[in-house]
This record gives sequence, C-alpha cells and structure tokens, in this order.
Amino acid sequence: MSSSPDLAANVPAPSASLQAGLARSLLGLALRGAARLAKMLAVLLAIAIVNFLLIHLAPGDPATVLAGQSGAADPQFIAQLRHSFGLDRPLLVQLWLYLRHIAMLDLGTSYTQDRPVLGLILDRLPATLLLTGAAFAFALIAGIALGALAARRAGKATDTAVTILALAFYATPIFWVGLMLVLVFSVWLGWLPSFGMETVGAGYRGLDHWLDVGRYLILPALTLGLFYMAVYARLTRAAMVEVAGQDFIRTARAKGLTEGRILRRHILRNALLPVVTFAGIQAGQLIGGSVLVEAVFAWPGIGQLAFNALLARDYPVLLGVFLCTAAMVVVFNLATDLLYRLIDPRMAP
Amino acid sequence: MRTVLRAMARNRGALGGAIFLALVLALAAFAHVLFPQSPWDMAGAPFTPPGQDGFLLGTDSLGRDVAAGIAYGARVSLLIGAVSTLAALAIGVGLGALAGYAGGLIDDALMRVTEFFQTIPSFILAVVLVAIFSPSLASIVGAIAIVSWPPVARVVRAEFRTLRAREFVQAAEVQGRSRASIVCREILPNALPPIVVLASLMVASAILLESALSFLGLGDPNLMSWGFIIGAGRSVIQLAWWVSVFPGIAIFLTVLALNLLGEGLGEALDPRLRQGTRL
Amino acid sequence: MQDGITRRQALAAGGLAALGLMRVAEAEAAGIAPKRGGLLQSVITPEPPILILGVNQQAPTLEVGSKIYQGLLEFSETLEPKPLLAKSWEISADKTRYTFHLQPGVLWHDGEKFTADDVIFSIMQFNMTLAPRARAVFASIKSATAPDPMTVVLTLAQPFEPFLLMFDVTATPMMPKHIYDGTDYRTNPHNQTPIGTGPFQLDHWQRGSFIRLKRFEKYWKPGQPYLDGIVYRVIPDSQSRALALQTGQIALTSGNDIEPFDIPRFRAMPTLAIETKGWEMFSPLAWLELNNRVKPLDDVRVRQAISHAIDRKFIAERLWFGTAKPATSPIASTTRYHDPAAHLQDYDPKKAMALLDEAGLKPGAGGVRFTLRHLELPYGEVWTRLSEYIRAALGKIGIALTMESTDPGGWASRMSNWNYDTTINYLYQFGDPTLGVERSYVSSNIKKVVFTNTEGYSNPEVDALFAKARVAPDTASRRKDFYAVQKLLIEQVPVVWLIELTFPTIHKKTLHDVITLGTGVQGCFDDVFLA
Amino acid sequence: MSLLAVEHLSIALPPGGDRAHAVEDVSFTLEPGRVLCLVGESGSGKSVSAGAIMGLLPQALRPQSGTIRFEGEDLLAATPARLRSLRGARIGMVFQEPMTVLNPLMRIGDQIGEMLLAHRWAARALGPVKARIAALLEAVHLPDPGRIARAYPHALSGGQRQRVMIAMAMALEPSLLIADEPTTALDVTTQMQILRLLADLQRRRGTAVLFITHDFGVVAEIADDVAVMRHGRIVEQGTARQVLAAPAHPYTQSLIAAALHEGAPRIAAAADAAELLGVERLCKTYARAGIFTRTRARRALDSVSLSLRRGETYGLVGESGSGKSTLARSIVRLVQPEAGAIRLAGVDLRPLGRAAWKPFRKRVQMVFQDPFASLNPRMRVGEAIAAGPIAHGMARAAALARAADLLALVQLDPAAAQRFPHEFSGGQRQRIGIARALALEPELLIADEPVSALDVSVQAQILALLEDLRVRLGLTMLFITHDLRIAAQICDRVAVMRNGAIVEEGVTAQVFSHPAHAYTAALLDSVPGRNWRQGGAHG
Repeated sequence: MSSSPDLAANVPAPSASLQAGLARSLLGLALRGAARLAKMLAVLLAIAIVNFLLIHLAPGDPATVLAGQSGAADPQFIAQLRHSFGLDRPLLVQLWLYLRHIAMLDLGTSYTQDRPVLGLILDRLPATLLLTGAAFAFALIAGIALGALAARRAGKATDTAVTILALAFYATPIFWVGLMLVLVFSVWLGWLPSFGMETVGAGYRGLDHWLDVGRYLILPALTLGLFYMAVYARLTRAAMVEVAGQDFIRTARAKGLTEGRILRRHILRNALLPVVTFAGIQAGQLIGGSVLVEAVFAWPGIGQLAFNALLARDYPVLLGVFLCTAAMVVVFNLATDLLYRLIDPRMAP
Repeated sequence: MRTVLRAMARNRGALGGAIFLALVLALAAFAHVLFPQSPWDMAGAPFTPPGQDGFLLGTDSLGRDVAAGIAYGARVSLLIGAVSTLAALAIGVGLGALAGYAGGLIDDALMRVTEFFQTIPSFILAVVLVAIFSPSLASIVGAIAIVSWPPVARVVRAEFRTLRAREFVQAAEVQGRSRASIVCREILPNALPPIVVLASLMVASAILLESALSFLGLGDPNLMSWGFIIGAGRSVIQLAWWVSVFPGIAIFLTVLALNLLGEGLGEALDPRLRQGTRL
Repeated sequence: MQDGITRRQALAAGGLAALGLMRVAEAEAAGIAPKRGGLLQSVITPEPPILILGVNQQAPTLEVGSKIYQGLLEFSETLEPKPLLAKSWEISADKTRYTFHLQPGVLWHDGEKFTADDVIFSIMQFNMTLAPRARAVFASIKSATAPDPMTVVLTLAQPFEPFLLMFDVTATPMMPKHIYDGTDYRTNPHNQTPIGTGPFQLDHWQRGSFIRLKRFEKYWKPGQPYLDGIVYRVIPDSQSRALALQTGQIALTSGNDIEPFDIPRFRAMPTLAIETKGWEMFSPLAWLELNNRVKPLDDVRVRQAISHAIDRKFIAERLWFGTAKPATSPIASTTRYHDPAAHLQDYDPKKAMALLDEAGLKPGAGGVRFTLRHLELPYGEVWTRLSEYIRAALGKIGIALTMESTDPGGWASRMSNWNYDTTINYLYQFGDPTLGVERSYVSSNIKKVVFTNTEGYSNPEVDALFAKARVAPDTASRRKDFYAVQKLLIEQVPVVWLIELTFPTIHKKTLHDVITLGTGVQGCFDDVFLA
Repeated sequence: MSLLAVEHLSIALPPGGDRAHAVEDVSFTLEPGRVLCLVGESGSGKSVSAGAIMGLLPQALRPQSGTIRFEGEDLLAATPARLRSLRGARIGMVFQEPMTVLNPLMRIGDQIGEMLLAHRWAARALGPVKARIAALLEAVHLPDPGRIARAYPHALSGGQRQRVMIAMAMALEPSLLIADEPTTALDVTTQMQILRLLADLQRRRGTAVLFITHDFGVVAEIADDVAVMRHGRIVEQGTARQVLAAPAHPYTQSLIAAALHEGAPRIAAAADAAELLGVERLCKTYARAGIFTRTRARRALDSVSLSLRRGETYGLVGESGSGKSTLARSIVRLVQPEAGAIRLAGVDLRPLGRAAWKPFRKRVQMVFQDPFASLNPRMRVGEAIAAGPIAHGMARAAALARAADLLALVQLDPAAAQRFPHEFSGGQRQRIGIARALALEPELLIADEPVSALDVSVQAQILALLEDLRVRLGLTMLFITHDLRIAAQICDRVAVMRNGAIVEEGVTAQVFSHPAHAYTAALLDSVPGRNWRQGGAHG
C-alpha cells in the first residue's frame, strides 16, 4: 500500500464539511426558517384573497338571508343590515379591511351569531383537532402495521388479504362507512353512541369525562381514519417492498444480520420516512374529510361550523374557517418538513 | 401495447376490474332499454323492499325504482368521473408540461400555484365552489377538476423534467427539432404511462368526490347519481336500508374496479414492476 | 266577541293560582301529580346563533328564547289570549285604546324589577328597531304611556282587530330596559348572557354542542317551573336526532327535528307521544310559488291546470307521512277566518291537460308542452322530495321542470330578485290573515324582498278586500271580507297551495303538559314536568 | 484443502428468459491467501456465482446442482442461520455501487458496530466495539475515524464509502472476501486507490479474495488466478500470469485486446488544417438562487479555451465532474454558458437564440453516452433518424429512405428502421445513435463517452466504426472519455480537464508519455494494468 496514501486524504473529508457546516448551519437554519415563514405567509395571503373573492362571487348576500330568516323584511331593514356589515362598500375596500383585520388576528364578526369569528373557531377547534388527531394516529399506526405485515408476507395470502382490505376502504365513500358503522354499532348492537361528543348533563369530571368522550370518539375517528389507514397501508407496503430491493439491504444481509433486525433497523426505518412525510402533508386533507364525518356524527367541530356557515352565507365565518384550515395545513407541512429534516440526516443543514 | 394488454390479463385484479367496468359501462349505455321509464318516475309504492312487486332492489321514499336509479346513476357517475378527469388532465398536463419543460421562473411560479391549490383542503374547496356556483353538472365537474389537477401537474412536471434531461430528448434538441415536435413526439408519449394510471385513479376519486357532494345535497338536482340516491336514502336508512346500501355498493365496486385497473395498468406500464420485485 | 274575550281573560286573570290549579287538576285527573325536578333533554336544529329574541327571530332562537323571555300574553290552541306578564287588560269601546295591567312581583334574571317602563321600551324602542313585523304594526301606535309602574296604555291611530296577537313572546318579547336602553341592541355585550323574566335562565352554552338552561329560582309563579333545567343538544344530522330519540337520549323533539318519514316508526313506539298541535299561531302553509310574470304562468288557466295536476293527499301522506294536511284555502284551517267551505282545485290530470290545451299549449316533442325552471327550497330533504314529486306530477301533464338547487342565501336572493319560474315556499300566518296572509297577495307588497308578494300577483279586488279587512273593527265584517278573498284567490291561483304543515312534537310520555298553547314548544314551559 | 471449492454449480433462470441457466456447470477453487478474479461481461453469470456463495441470490434463482464448499462445509446445504453466522464473520463482501450500499439513515459507526454485535462470538476477541470501529476505519486510510464513525453516508464521497464497505467487510477478519466489481463505479484515481487498499489488506491479513470484474486491466493489477466466464460458463481459467500472457480461448483474447485498446496507429491530421471549432474562455456556473436560500454556485467551466482543426479527433479526458460533458453540451447549446465564445468556422454561436442556431444544428451533431437512454423507446428507429432531416426541411419519404441507408452505413440491417429501440442490444443502439447524428451530415461530431456504457468487446467495435466513419466522411470529432486507454487509442490531440479547467493539452502521445501536469501523471498512474500494458505494448 501507501504508494499514494495522500490521495485518500485529498478527497474532502466529512469533517471539513461538518465543521464548516456547523458554523453556517445556524445561519442556514435561520434563513430557511425565514424563507419558510415568508412562503407560509404568502400562501395564507393568497388563500385569504382567493377565498374572499370566491365567496363574494356568490349570488345572494347575507343581508338577504338574514332578512329572510327574520320572517319579514323591508328594503330599509336590508339596507340597514348591509350597512352594518360593510357590504355596501367597494369590494376592494372590503378586501383591504379584511386583510388588515386578519393581520391582527381579527377574523371579523359572524353575521348570524353576532360573535367574533376567531372565538367561534377556537370554540370548535379542539373538537376537530381531537377528531382528526385521533383519526390520524389510528390511520398511521394501523396503516403502517398492516402495510408492514403485508410487505413482510408479500405474495402470500396475508398480503392479498391486507391489500384487498386496504383497497376496500380506499374505494368506499367515507360517509357511507360512517352510516354503516352507525347502523351496526349503534342501531343494531347498541354498543357505542352514534352522535355528539359527550353525554350532556352527565357531569363527568376528570378521567370519567375523557372516557366518556373516548366512547363518542370511536366511531367518527374510525370512519375518518379507515380511508387514510388504507392509504398508509398501501404506501407502507410499497415503500417497504421498494426499500427491500435496495442495495443496502443486500449489504445488511451480507453482514449476517438476522431478518428481524434487517426489517426493523433497515427496511422499516427507511420505508417509514416517505410514509410519514406523505402522511404529514396528507394531514391537511383530513380536515376536509372531517366536514363529512362531523356532519354524520354531529361532531361539534369547525367542519360543521363551515358547512353551516356556507348554507347561511355567513362570509366571515366561512373565510375564517378557510383561513384557519389552510393555516393548519401550512403549519402541518412546516412541521412535517422540520421533522423530516430531523429524521433524515441527508437533509441536515 | 400488446405486451401491456398481456401483462394486464395476467393480473387477475386488473382483469376483474376491467370486466366489471365494462359491465357498468354496458349498464349505463343500456339503462334506457333496461328501464324505459325515467328513474324519477314514481313507479311503485314507497319503500317496497328488494325483490317485491318486481323491484329487484326495492323502491325509495317516493316509490322510485332503486335499480333504475343505479342504472341511470351509472351514466352520471361515469360521465362526471370521466369529464372532470379530462378537465383536470387538461389543466394538469398543460401546466405540468409547461413548468417541467420551461423550468426556471415559469416552473417556480407554476409550482407555487400548484402548492397553493394543494394547501387548501380540497374537499372544503370543492364544497365551496359547488355551493357558490350553485350545483349543476358544470359546477360539479369544474369543482372536481379544480381540486384534482395539482397531482397531475406535479407528476407531469416531474416526468417532463426527467425526460427533458434524457439523452434522446437532448438528441432531438441537437437535431434542431421544434419545441412542439420535441414535446409532442419525444416527451409526451413517454410521459403518458403515469398519466394514464393517474387518470384511472382520478376517475375513481372523482366518483367518490361527486358522491360526497351529492351526499351533502350539492348534487345536480336534474341528474340521478349514486351519491344522490344515498343522500336521499340515508335519512331513511333504518326504514329502508336498501336505498342507501345498494348505491353505496355500486360506488364501492366501481371505484374498486377503477383502482384495480389503474394498478394493473401501472404494473403493466412500469417494466420494473412487471418483473414483480417482491420482498 | 272582543269584549267577551276581555271579560273572560279579566276573570281568569283574577286568580292566577287558579290557572295553575286547573292544570294540576287536569293532571291529577289523569293520575299524575306535577313533580318538581328533572332535567329535560331536548334538541335544537339548527343551533341558534344568539338567544336574544328580537335580535333574531328564527325558530330555534324562539324555541330556546321563549323559556328565557316572556311576552305580555300567551295564546291558546284556538288563539285566544291568556295572561302572562300582563295579568289582565281592557280594550276601549272604539277599539283604539289598550290598557295592560302588569303582573306584580316579576323579576329579571339579574334581580331587577320588571315594570311598565320595560314594556314601553320593548314595544316602542327595542322591537320597533329590530323587528320589521312589529314595526309594521306598531307604527300605528299614537301613544304609549305608563300611568303607574304596573300599567301600560297603548293608543292606536285606528282600530286593528288582531292587535293582541302581537303580544305573544314570539312577536314582541319583553326586554330589560336597564340593559338595552341607549345601546346598539345588536352588539350589546349582554347578548351573550340573556336576561329575561322567564322560568329558565342560561346556564351554559357549549357552541356546536348544547345549550343548558337552569331553573330561575326567583320566577314569579310560586313553585314553578317544575323542571330543574332544559338541555338543548345540537345535532345537525336528522338521522342522529332520530336515533337519539329512539334510544331515549332525548325526551323532546319539535319542528323539523324529525324528518316526516321517521314519524311512522315513532308512532309505533309505546313510550312516545306525538302531537301535531301547537303550531296554530304560525299555521305554516306551503305552496308552489308561480312567478306570475313568466309566460305562460300569466295565464290563469295554466295556473289552474297546475293546481289540478297535483295530488295533495299524496304529498301529505307519502311525503309528510300524515303529519301535514292537504291545503284547502290560502288561509290555513287553524287560523282565524278560515272558510271551512273553501276547497281547492281537485286532483284531475285530465282536466289539467284540457285546460292547457285550451290555453293553446299543445304537447310538442316527447309530450312536452313547455319547460319551466324550478328552484328547490333548500330547507332540508323533504322539500327536495317535494320538488321531485312536483316535477314528476307536472311531467305527467306535459310540463317539464328543470331543477335548480341553491343554498338559503342563493334562494333568498333569487326570490327577492324575482329570478325564478317556480319554487316552493312556506309562510307563517301569525294567527290572522292581516298579519300573515295579506302580505303574499296584495299588489302594494310586490317588492324585491323575500317573503313579500314575490310572485307578482296583482288584483285590485283582492287588494281592496284585504285593505277593508285590515281596519274593520269587528270580526263579522272581517270574516265576510276574508271569505270573499279566499274564494277569489282560489279561483285565480296566484300560487298553488299544497299543504298545511303541522310540525309534530314528539316527547316521552313521562313528559307532561308540553303542548298547551297555540305556540306549542315556543311556550315558556313553566308548567312542564317529568313524572 | 481449498478455502473455497465450487464444483459443477448450475443455477437455473426462471422460465421465459433468454437462456436456461444463469450459471452452468461452473467449477473453480480458491486457495487461502490468493486472489481469484472472475472475469466476464454483463450477464456472464459472475455476480450470480458470488451471490450463490453468500446465499444471497434473488428468490427466483435457485442452485440446481453442484456444491459450494467453504472451509470444507457445503454452503448449499447449510441452514439459513448457519449461513447468516458465516456471512460477515467468515465471508465478507464488497459491492459495486458505493453510493447505495450503505443505509442512509444510520451512522457509519453504527453500521459497522451493528455487524460486530451480530457476530458477538467472533468480535469478542477483537476488543471493545468503539475502538474496533476506529481501528477499522483507520486501517482503510479514512481520515479522522472518530468523525467518520459519527457521520451519515451522504457526507462521504463514493471512494470513502467504498473504504467503509471494505472496513466493514474486513471487520471480523474473514478468511474470504468477495468483491463484486468494487471499483467499477469509481473514477480512475479512486479506483486505483481502492485496488491498492484491497491488495494491501489482502496481503497483510492473508485473506483470500474472490474478485469479480470485467476489466482485464484490473485483473493485471490484482489477480493471482483468473477464471473467465461467458454465458454462464467458465471458458478459461489459470494463473493470472499465464492467462494474461497467453490467452487460450478466443473470447479471452478478444477481451484482452479490448482492454489494451490496440488499434491502427494514428495518422495525425495535418497540423496546419484550418480551425473548425474554437472555444474561448468559456465559463459556466451552475447556481441555485433563491430569495432566502443560500446560493450554492458550482463552477462547471472555468474559462476553458480550445481549438479543433478540421479532420482531427480531439480528446477531452477527465474524471467525473471535471466539466467535460458540460463543455460538450455547451457547444451544442444544451447548456448555456454565461461567458466566452464558441466559434464554428468563425461564427460565434454563444449569443445566438434558438432559431438562429438552427442552421448550425446540421453542422454539429452529437453521439450520447447511454445507448439505452439516448433513443426514444416509443419511436421507430427509422423515424428517430429521419426526424432531424425532416426538421430541416427534407421530405419525409426521402428522409426515411436516407435513414435506411444510414443504418446500412453503421452496419445494421436497413429493415431495422421499422423496429423499436428495445429490440436492439446496447452496441446496436449506439450504432443507431451514430446514424442519427450522421443523418444531418455534420462537419463536427461530438462523441460524449460513446462507449463507456458498453461491454468491452462491444466498445472496440464501436470505436472502430467511429474511426472508419470519421475517415470516410472527413469528420472532425470531439471525443470525450474518462478512459485514458481509449483516448490514447483514437485521439490526435487530448486535453485533460479537472475542476472545470483544462490543465494540460497537446498531441496525445506527447501528453501521455511525458505528462507536464501532476494531475495528468496521477491519472496515468491510475490506469489499471498500466505495467502489464506497457509490457504488452512493447512486446
């Protein structure tokens, strides 16, 4: 050896890049954070503008609706309502006012409920977060477990069974699953409550309260989660099969590792990365799905709030819910991105 | 092409899916022969259970034949699924191709727009669009297309970017070919397989989306669609389970068939998968 | 008649306890004594935006708010006034001066005393500002005075026979002057914590989930209310509500809570009682509204043909499962001045087709004579089914309907812009044709506002009859005019009346005295009990 | 007793393949401490043989008959658990593609440590794990072993990763190391370092090595014994000295000839011929700019100048990333440099737009590296060739007729025009690529690594074809390659590129025999089999 040992050292050592990287990494992280934040704000601004314009394109305005609901109306009454909502001002002015208020977290006041929109949303948000969070956790855990099972037994009966199950839930309308679950577990078997979020008037406290909520949570969370479970199961299976075919798995075998360790330490870890990333991005869509589920199960979340607001033409509420869900998606994406950077060393600054 | 067909035929799921879809298409095409009366007609007594009085799948709360509804609904579901997918493809392929081929600032701008549309929860956006432009065939198709194009754009852009860097495309560039010729003859034919696969899956999700909209009462009131029947039947589910169960099964099977077909196509068109890499 | 009522009420009001005792007696006769205690679980659909009556007049607000607020009077199932916050009243001989004697010892939920000032504020300020319906009537009040803290005198410019009907809580709730005077009523911070005189006060409102009311301990009727409280759960999905009722999680539903097709199921349940009474004050009447400006709907023969083509019995029995009655007149049968002899065009498709032929509208390709747009009423499923029925029924006589669906906002907007051919509409009649029927047919009310004469029907004869009946002081002459106008309208078919809605109230049989008034579940519930 | 004895091994391919067996009746032995090179082109069955020894064959492949004896034990009869305990501990393995063989989510140290832990019984004698890892990394000459152990694979270069793999394979001091084309994916200088490292370790530890390669240069560098495989069979085996000096089988002879790149002696083009292509101070920087993101600029071309005379073949050599491909692509406007000039017969092409460039397309054509990627899989071969002339206004029928002629020119059946690319082998496809380039009758032909993706035996044919065409058609050629042996064979003049700049330029023989720049010397020193080559060339 050693006819040219210096050449080996010539190749840039990781130490150099690591050292230099460390110094720059803080700056880099800060810059990237700022970039992310700016992008996030730009997206939110765009969403606010688009939603505002979209909803103002709608025929009919809230004053007419309110007037209609009061049982009788005269033009003076409608004009008065329009004025008090600022609907008689130019659209651009309304938009500008709206954006200015948003900047101060003032999402306006609900036409029909006479309360600040932010308050309405914050009232409902925990319910939606609980539902989507539970559904997401269930979907992710069950999906990954099923996917891993299928991948491990690829080509066998278990694989086929899991694949069929996943396809079935993937192909079934979410609301229909909800209806069928209610039919079976509430109507026929009477095991679980079919609607609402808690036993009202029962006055449960502490643990009892959460157990109570848990019982109410099972069906809606299942309904929302089953579809995504199917998605994650399919993804996990595909990712694992793909990773299993990669060179470093052959390396692991050549090292004499047991199959179990190869599965856990090499295949699963690498396969889960894309699955979790995708799931994080998908989490935003869960909020959309929750509209249907909240409608079927009378779950008092923001999905229901949005749908009712839409039917009643309650613009500020609708805009608020949109902005809020979009913000949640953006935040979720950001969190996923950061998580991804944490887990995947290749993305480290 | 023949190898693709042969590969598909070997895939039992895809074959089953294709056969079932052919049946659904036949049902849609011959709905007026099988059920000469309009599906809206009150054909019998309300809530006739399946099998009675000659109603194979029973009747609903107005005495309308559920079987006729499903047959005519097949037309609507497939039509909406197909048309909205075509519309989404038109937008997605157009923008994706432009972004992927042009690159640079155009790519950046288009991708921001795509990201933006992916950020808004798509179902809520669809609901808002349909509600605002009031439910009709056009608004439903439009809304579904608008929420479904971003994945197409991303896939097409990715394909275009890879293909654009491929040597045969560069060779065409060096030959002095026009941009149109390069895009249409070199890139697009090679980008088609993933688009075709995506399209079959999109038809499936469009059918699901339409049914969800109808379920919330946002369907076209002049069209008998499966989602509408479930929506109309869900409130009587304890009284007449068949009204919502059968169209639900129709949606389920059709979407399943489309997914199987899509996967089969995907495997058949992807030579890597065709060899059947398994764990 | 008018004097009669007054006298009888004065007598009854003489002993308030007697009224309570009478109820108790009724219950005891059935072997059940009123019992104090128990929480009533009910449901509210949709969730009311606010509980301040007057600021909002929607049915859900009224249902909950009527437990918190009260009116001067309440009305029996035959729409006769009964004392509430006014223990008695007198009407002058010329029918222009009304004197109300207030119930003593009434407290607001915050402990303040209820006085004549509150009454005058509620009538002349609060409701005049907020409620268009009240404004229309109270505009003719010449003076409102309080000779003493327990007496209110209202003087009208001219006689107005249905005046007393305006003092139900659903029309003119009594509001606390000390909270609202001089503020913007809509944005008053107290709007989140309603203060009324009713038997119940707001305990907790979990938005999107439930509203819980608790007993007001200082309620002016001793020993009442019997219930500890009422919980209104918010359950937007009708099937979930039906399930809740079926499983016993809720004990009372009303209005549209339960869809008509579920009624037969509940009728079969021995633990539940179904009542269709309690809507007399509102007597909602549903019709197929025809835009009289649109050809060929401007031809009376065409309108008659449509009326002949519709089987109202089918609608009442198949769509509403017997909870609705076929309409027989523009004035609902439960309302004052309904003509029992009136009847609408018979169900006769052949005659309908003959009329259309006569109007020169021959069937074209596919048997279609002409095509109309039909705007669906976006108030729930059964209304969609009704539209679907009407399309099928009109299709049989060669009229094709193209359905258009929209949300309540879009519907209201299209209605107020007269941008429709046909649609479904239903209106409350508020107990008297002048209050609830006139507005839909007189030409002076053709406005670009929803719930006016949006169909654009104009007939000087009809206008004259309604105008005459409005100011006529005695019931007999009013009856004559209203009978005449009914006959005229039925012949002219400005809209095609379909059914009288009687929303079923379903409650557990252990819940007593639920429906005792013409306002049904919009009564104050101070005598409702669980046993 | 031999350390490894493979006897009459046959491994069946799944039905439907182009042949029945991946490996058929293969026998060879490997003695302790010796290096056996298993030589063959792609598909010869050499990697499958190695996989069979490790028990790492794909599920579709199953040994049918024969035995594999390792230290006397029949591996084909061993249980999976037994095989597992041998793998890593007694038999180490190094793979071809260093970029993908390491788990991207695991630290280097953990990946080595994991193996030590898996064979605790074998590792126990070797001391504490952490110290052992550091010692191993040190032994493969990786700088700062502590830091490397903590690093993730992506922070390491390909050569460094291959060193890690070797460290891992040697960690438990196995008696057999299987190295499956361990240097093929590396640049020449790195390749030589790795070969030397392997040789050194092997010598010091006495490990026997089964070395799989396609390159007789590498064989000459490292082998004690050689077995040549073709179509799943061993066609010749013997000691390295014997086989290299006197190959008996014609196939072996052709492989060796190809590795030596012996061709007709160059007839240098007239030194005074006119300049066809002049490149002056060309600069190209790849930058990803963003508003907030840090701008990472990479200088791909750093003020490059060169000049091609009519009729000559000009070689551009360098390792990957040296900028040679960027230069080639700049000349045909696939890449747009930001400064400098590209003059074709005196006209500066750089500032020209797409349309203005079009007439020059006919004069400059290019042959691409990867014959599998350079043809549109969905276009008939004839169409692909004719598309260029059609774009320049030739009638379709005429263009298609010409395509058939061109196919004949590159020694393919003109009927091939009707077929799709996937029906052809790599060499045939490269011929089609050449036909396509010639369809426009260019003056300048740029060949970007035209043979590097081909098997050695095919390389020689394509190079011969190019040379023949160049002479017949009077082409000027810019030939880009990383392989100095090829450059030496066909180029009149060469330029050596490194980090985007030309470090040395001159007449080929002059540059290669008396390199002026240290880097050129290092490159030359790294050519595998250079000593044997010189020996071969001189006698």
